[in-house]
Amino acid sequence: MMALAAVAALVATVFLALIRAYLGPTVYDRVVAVNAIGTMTVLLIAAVGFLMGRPEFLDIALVYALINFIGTIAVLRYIKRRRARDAEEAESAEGAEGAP
Amino acid sequence: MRHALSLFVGLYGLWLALSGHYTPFLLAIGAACTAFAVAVALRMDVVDHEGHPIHLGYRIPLYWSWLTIQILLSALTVTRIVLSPRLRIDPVLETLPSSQKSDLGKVIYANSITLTPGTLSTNVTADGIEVHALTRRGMDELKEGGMDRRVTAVEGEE
Amino acid sequence: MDPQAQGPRAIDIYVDILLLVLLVAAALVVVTLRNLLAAALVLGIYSLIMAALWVVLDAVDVAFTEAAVGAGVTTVFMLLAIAATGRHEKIAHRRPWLPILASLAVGGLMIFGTLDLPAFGDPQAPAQQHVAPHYLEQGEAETGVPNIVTAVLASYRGFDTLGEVTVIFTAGIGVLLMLGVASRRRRAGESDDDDTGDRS
Amino acid sequence: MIVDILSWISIGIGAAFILVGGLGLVRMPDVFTRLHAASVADTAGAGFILLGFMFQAGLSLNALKLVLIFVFLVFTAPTASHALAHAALLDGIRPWTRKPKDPAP
Repeated sequence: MMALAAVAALVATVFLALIRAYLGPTVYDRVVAVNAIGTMTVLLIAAVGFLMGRPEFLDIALVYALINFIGTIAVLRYIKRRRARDAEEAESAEGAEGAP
Repeated sequence: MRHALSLFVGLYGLWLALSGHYTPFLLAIGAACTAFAVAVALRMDVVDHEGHPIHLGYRIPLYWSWLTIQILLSALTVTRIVLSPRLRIDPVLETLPSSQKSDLGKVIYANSITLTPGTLSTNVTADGIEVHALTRRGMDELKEGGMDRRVTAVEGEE
Repeated sequence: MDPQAQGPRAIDIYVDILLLVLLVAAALVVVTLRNLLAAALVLGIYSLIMAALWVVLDAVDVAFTEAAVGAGVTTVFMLLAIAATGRHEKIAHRRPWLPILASLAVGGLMIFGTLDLPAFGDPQAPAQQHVAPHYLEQGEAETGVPNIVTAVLASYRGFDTLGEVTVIFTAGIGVLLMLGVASRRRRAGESDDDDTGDRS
Repeated sequence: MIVDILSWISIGIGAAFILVGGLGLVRMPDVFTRLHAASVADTAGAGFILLGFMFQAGLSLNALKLVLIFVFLVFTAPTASHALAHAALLDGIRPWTRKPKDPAP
């Protein structure tokens, strides 16, 4: 039964993180939410595995832990690069305006 | 070469732990795959003392057990803050000095800071580590330098 | 096996309901968000929840694919598409009745189709009668692979899996190429973006 | 029996920490403070829940896998948090601070 309590707490936390993802306000808040939900999913899979007497699910939880991390880093790198490009464009636009 | 060997042992241990089936055929395949992975890693030139800090030896588990207690204590502190109705937080952002000589030591220190709830490293430079803390008290505790000294001790003589 | 696994699966139903509620909530969030970047990220969350649901439904290999393709590759593709177009949704001026009707019709057809499906876990279902018992009984002897899912995927359906792996591999290379091209163009234009010497 | 009780206590504590993390994620005022809350769930919460399952798994390969999951989480969580905070700072997001003489919210 305790595993069910763990599942309930995990699902509740996913819900709270979903609220955070909805409210934002910045992209980074949402990435925090996605990252937290990823961790919760890892634990959720382990918990469900024990709940259903299928500890093999641990292998999947293991892989998820890695996918989650790589996904977060990829999205962050992407956002960072795009922000840099946006700033560059804004700069060159300003320069063009200031020229005449 | 020492590091390549430790990488092989680590990867093969992982294979054995995840496989759970120990027939000669599967063991041989595992050894072959591990050797291939190590060869690729060698070619990529990522096998060094930073990726495989075996020289830290027994000091690292000792440090981890100390860090675990710190994490628990600060997790309780943050829990109290989150559950308090008035949300008594006072975030500060400051650059702290770090006494580690190697990059590896700095990384261990910065990650330890991030791992303890309530403090978060936001930037690592040559002269120090920029830290965001949830409360001024958390920052002051970090400033006392207990963790800094311990990480430097773990790092040892280079 | 564990007796818990064969008892009345009431616990499964609770977990299913919780996850499905979350799934609907995530879908509603995606639909209501006007910021497309945020919507793409929440779509990744949707995929993660979906993957957890696949695990509960015992479709572990599908869960793997959902997490890797749904939460990973698709998110990156979405972000790339947003970068190429715009970050905010254009608000439609008139009600798009035809698309709404079309989606409702397709959804209704899907639900109608599920009526003919056998009940979940029904022992009389065709899937349990045809090749599955043979695989389960003879799998280890015929292929020498101890894990039945692996035996089916890597041996009985080896060519099918080879095709799938090729698709995923190609997708991975595609993502890497797109990200790589973007980074090379940037590096040519300006200095390293990790330089933070001017801060603090 | 004792192992069961230990396992339940551990899972209960972990679930509580995880809920605290989720609550903090919603209550905290800015992205950095939210990261602090999330790290409670990532370290203490995940650690206790996995420890609880380790008691159930006993001395087996599954317990080892639980340890591995924990190790992965503990190694990746600070890296992701650091990258996130670093990127947010570079993007010009200023940390929320309590203004002097500002009454607590």
